[in-house]
Amino acid sequence: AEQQAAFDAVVADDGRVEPRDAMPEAYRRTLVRQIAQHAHSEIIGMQPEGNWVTRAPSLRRKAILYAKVQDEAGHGLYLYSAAETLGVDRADLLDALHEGRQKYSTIFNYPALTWADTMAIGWLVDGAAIMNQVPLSRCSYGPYARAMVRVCKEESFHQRQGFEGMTALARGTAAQKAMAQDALDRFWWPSLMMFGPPDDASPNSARSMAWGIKRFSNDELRQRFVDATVPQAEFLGLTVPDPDLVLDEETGHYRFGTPDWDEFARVVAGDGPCNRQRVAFRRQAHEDGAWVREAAAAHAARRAGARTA
Amino acid sequence: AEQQAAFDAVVADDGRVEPRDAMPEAYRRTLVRQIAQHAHSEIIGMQPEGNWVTRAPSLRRKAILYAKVQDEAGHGLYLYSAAETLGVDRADLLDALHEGRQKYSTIFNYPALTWADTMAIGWLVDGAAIMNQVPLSRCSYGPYARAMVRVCKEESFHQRQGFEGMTALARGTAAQKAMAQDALDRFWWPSLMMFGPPDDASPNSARSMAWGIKRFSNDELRQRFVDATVPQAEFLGLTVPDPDLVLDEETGHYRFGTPDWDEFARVVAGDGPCNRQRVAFRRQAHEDGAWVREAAAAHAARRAGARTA
Amino acid sequence: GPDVAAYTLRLADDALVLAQRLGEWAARGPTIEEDVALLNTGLDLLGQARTLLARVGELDGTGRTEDELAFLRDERDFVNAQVMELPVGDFGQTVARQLLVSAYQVPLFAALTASTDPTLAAVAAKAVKEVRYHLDHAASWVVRLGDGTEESARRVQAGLDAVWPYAAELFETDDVLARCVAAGVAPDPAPLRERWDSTVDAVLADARLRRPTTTWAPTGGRRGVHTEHLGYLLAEMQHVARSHPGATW
Amino acid sequence: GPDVAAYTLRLADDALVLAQRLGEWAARGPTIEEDVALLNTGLDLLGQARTLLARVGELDGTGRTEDELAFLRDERDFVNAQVMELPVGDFGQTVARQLLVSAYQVPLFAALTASTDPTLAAVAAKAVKEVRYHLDHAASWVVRLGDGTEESARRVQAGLDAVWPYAAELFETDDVLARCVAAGVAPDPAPLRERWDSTVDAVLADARLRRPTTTWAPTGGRRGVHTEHLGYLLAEMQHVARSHPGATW
Repeated sequence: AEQQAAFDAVVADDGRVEPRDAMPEAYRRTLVRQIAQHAHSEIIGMQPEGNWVTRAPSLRRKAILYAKVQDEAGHGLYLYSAAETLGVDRADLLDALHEGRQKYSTIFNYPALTWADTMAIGWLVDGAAIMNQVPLSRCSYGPYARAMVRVCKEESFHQRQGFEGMTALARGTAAQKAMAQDALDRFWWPSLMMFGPPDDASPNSARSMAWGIKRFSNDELRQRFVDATVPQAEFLGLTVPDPDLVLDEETGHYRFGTPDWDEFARVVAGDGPCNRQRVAFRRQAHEDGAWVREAAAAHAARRAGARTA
Repeated sequence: AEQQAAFDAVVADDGRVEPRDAMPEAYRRTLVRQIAQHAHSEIIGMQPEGNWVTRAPSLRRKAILYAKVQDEAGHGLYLYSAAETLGVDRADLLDALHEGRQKYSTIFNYPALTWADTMAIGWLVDGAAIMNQVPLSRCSYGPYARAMVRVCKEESFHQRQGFEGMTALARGTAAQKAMAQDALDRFWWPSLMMFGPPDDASPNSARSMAWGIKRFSNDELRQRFVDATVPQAEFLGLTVPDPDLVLDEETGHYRFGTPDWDEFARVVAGDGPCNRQRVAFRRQAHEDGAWVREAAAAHAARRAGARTA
Repeated sequence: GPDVAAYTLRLADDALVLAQRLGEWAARGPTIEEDVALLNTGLDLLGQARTLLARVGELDGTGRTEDELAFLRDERDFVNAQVMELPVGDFGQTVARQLLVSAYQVPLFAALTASTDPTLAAVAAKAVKEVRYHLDHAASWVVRLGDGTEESARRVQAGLDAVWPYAAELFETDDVLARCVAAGVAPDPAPLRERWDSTVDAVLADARLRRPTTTWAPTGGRRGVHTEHLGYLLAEMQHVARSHPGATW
Repeated sequence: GPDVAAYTLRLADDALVLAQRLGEWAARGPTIEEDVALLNTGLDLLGQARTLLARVGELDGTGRTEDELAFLRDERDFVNAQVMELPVGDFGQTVARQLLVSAYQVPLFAALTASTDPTLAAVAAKAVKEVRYHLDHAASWVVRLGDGTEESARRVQAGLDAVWPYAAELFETDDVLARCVAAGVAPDPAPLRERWDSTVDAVLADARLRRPTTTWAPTGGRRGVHTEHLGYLLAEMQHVARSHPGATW
């Protein structure tokens, strides 16, 4: 009870809970699940873009994409480390990913079919991720908050590069412009779904907000994203694929249509276009790498033995 | 002795030795080696061209190449069957190929790097093969002679298609013409080497000629090939890469330079550009297919058992 | 009209993309007989694709040649069903996919022989014999592998499981197809699906294989939305042609 | 002059083609740390390639951009050493190749810092630190795998055996190189080869691996004669760029 009171005080004070601090088990479990899901999203998110590293149409874009995918691997590393401060093991988290016991962001279950998709991912998906994550850099769990600071900085760089790449397409040939519009058409709604279900269908949100893990509701963040992104689409001369989209002059916010929450539910449940492919690819990489990890462990053990002998 | 006399009489008469006829063991062994090498050449020869089936630049050419590679598999089948009439087993011959105990034509150890190479292979390599093989359709061993009739008919079709494809390139854009010349530059000398070493360095030729397996010497066939092919190159507006090439007005034959027989020896010995790749690819395909062959055998045995039960 | 062109393009792209996949088997078959058979299947499909593509260029008013349609369209312009573009996988997956595709093409082409479009009817008259052979061949292998060794049963079941969800797309309908059905250009997919079910079920029973129960039914190919595999296939297929604009081969 | 352009293009193509191969590892590494490391190596090489290609376009008088050189040249125009284009194979083969290449690049770039060509000297000054890291990283893995488990020793030895023959080409000389050496543009390959031998031998000894004894030394890359693998690599790399002539990205 004393520990609970200390925890409550830190959270109420907007302070930081650190790994050695006492914390409620439910808080710890929620954080593990959320940080792991976040880490998995970075790792799985490498696939749709990694898919284009070898096909990027200019060397400058290739280098930027290369670096972005590398950053995502790096983010995965920070985030798994942050999760490990909560007493779990990266290998176990990866097993949970491979066995479907833990999730990753639904957005990565949509295919990156064209170069424009890759740019749209930078613009929209990283844009949405930043909306979600900037508040997390003030979250109540210290290691997660600190990881978020670095992740957000890099992702905001990625988002700008994605937008810049979309700009090149939108200002390009007719085929490039069509490719850009097509990417927006396919990635717009899935991007809105990245903020999660509507507030009235998000039962755990209130508790996460009380714990200082979540700072804004799903619908608040979604509104921010729309407000920030629609003018960017207009700047690009692209059409947001939502006939209900309209600027409410009074509030200054955009009103917009309802995402297809049935589709969202299907993708969360595993039936998106690429769920099976993403997990199978990840498992294959993990299995293909097993002999390497075993060798590294055997070698380290042998050298350690030699040093102590 | 009586058997030997009967065999000698058939050969002297230009008759056909059939599988049930008595034949000298050395004759049988020579035929097995030669027919197996010929079959292996068909099978290995599928690789440099099969390599271009998925990349052919027009659908018509793709269909022609597809059919050609299919014909080569068919030729392999006839030839392994012809070898099997001599009391050997296809599986053993393939093992000998995979283990490097039997050879295939050196020409397939050169890479097909461009579309023009594929056309040059049709024109030059099938052209040289026909020169070698037409006399074999009159060879003393019946099954081999009959297989050759069909093989030669199809190869002469392939040769015409290759020449036609080279013509399209030679009449095409500057890049296509350069590609055609480059292919001729790289495939000319290896094609001349397909007829084997010079007569004075070909110790087994005399015996094969006495046995009615070989009808013309290596140098005779090489001369025929040069005489037939140089005018074709001229028709294409391409330059044969031999500064010593000259038409001898008296004899009507072309005089030409000496192939690099050291290179030939290296390629025969296994050190050509693609020897390792060709055999490794073939072995991999064979190993990858082992479970399929085992399943077919197991299934056939089970169904046979069910029928007799 | 445009509907017939759109429908013909679907058939053409189905054949072209699967022919391209089968071409990857060149010189890699488990036996030389299978080298012949796989290439033969691919060559038949390529022949179908060529006639159909040439017809599309006439029907849609663009005058595009078979080569312009094959080599100069971008990924989002291809309208093959996704099942055609899936990687070849091992021999088990290859014959499993071929079973599912050929078991669809046999009743499809049989019905198309009565199409009100003369080109489709003519292509179908020739193709129906070809795809019957493909079906027999694929079915015989699925049975041999399913009822072969433990390893082969495991592999062909895995191949079947991997490609199965994509078969549903073959029987989807949309406005273009509905209008083609109404005009007697194309057959109604519902009875095709029944024929397909009974053909496939009989083969799976003979092969002692399990019919997958997944309800996941990925789709999009007819609208040009594909798997990430198609882009690589097109890169390989189109590279030489794209590298020499305007060239004749 | 043309010799410096030709020599610079060799270095550029070496870096570009190997960077392309390393990019195939994206999201496929045995650990996330290795995802980072493999991409890092590839990114360094890509950076070297870009500076060098841009310089080639100036030196050879064609004014071609880095992208024109990367995306619009045909296979026979690429002058990378063949070792760069070999398939990635498994992780063992990837680190074995990287060891052989980086052990060559470390003394090469160290020497090139003194090149009379200012661009080469500047690229080398930056690259020498990068390739030292690549060498350390590859060597540490070759040792861990060679002196790891039975399986890892077998695999890395097989990978080493597969790539080893292609290393000889890195130390070949020809007229272009001889003139560049004479002009102080490029270092003499003979002492590089000695450095390479001692570096590699030390790593192999530490890894308990066998130094391959083959005398087969395939060659041709510097004349644009490659293995059959390069064509597929270029098809994938160039397809989008070739599909949109004149586009800016």
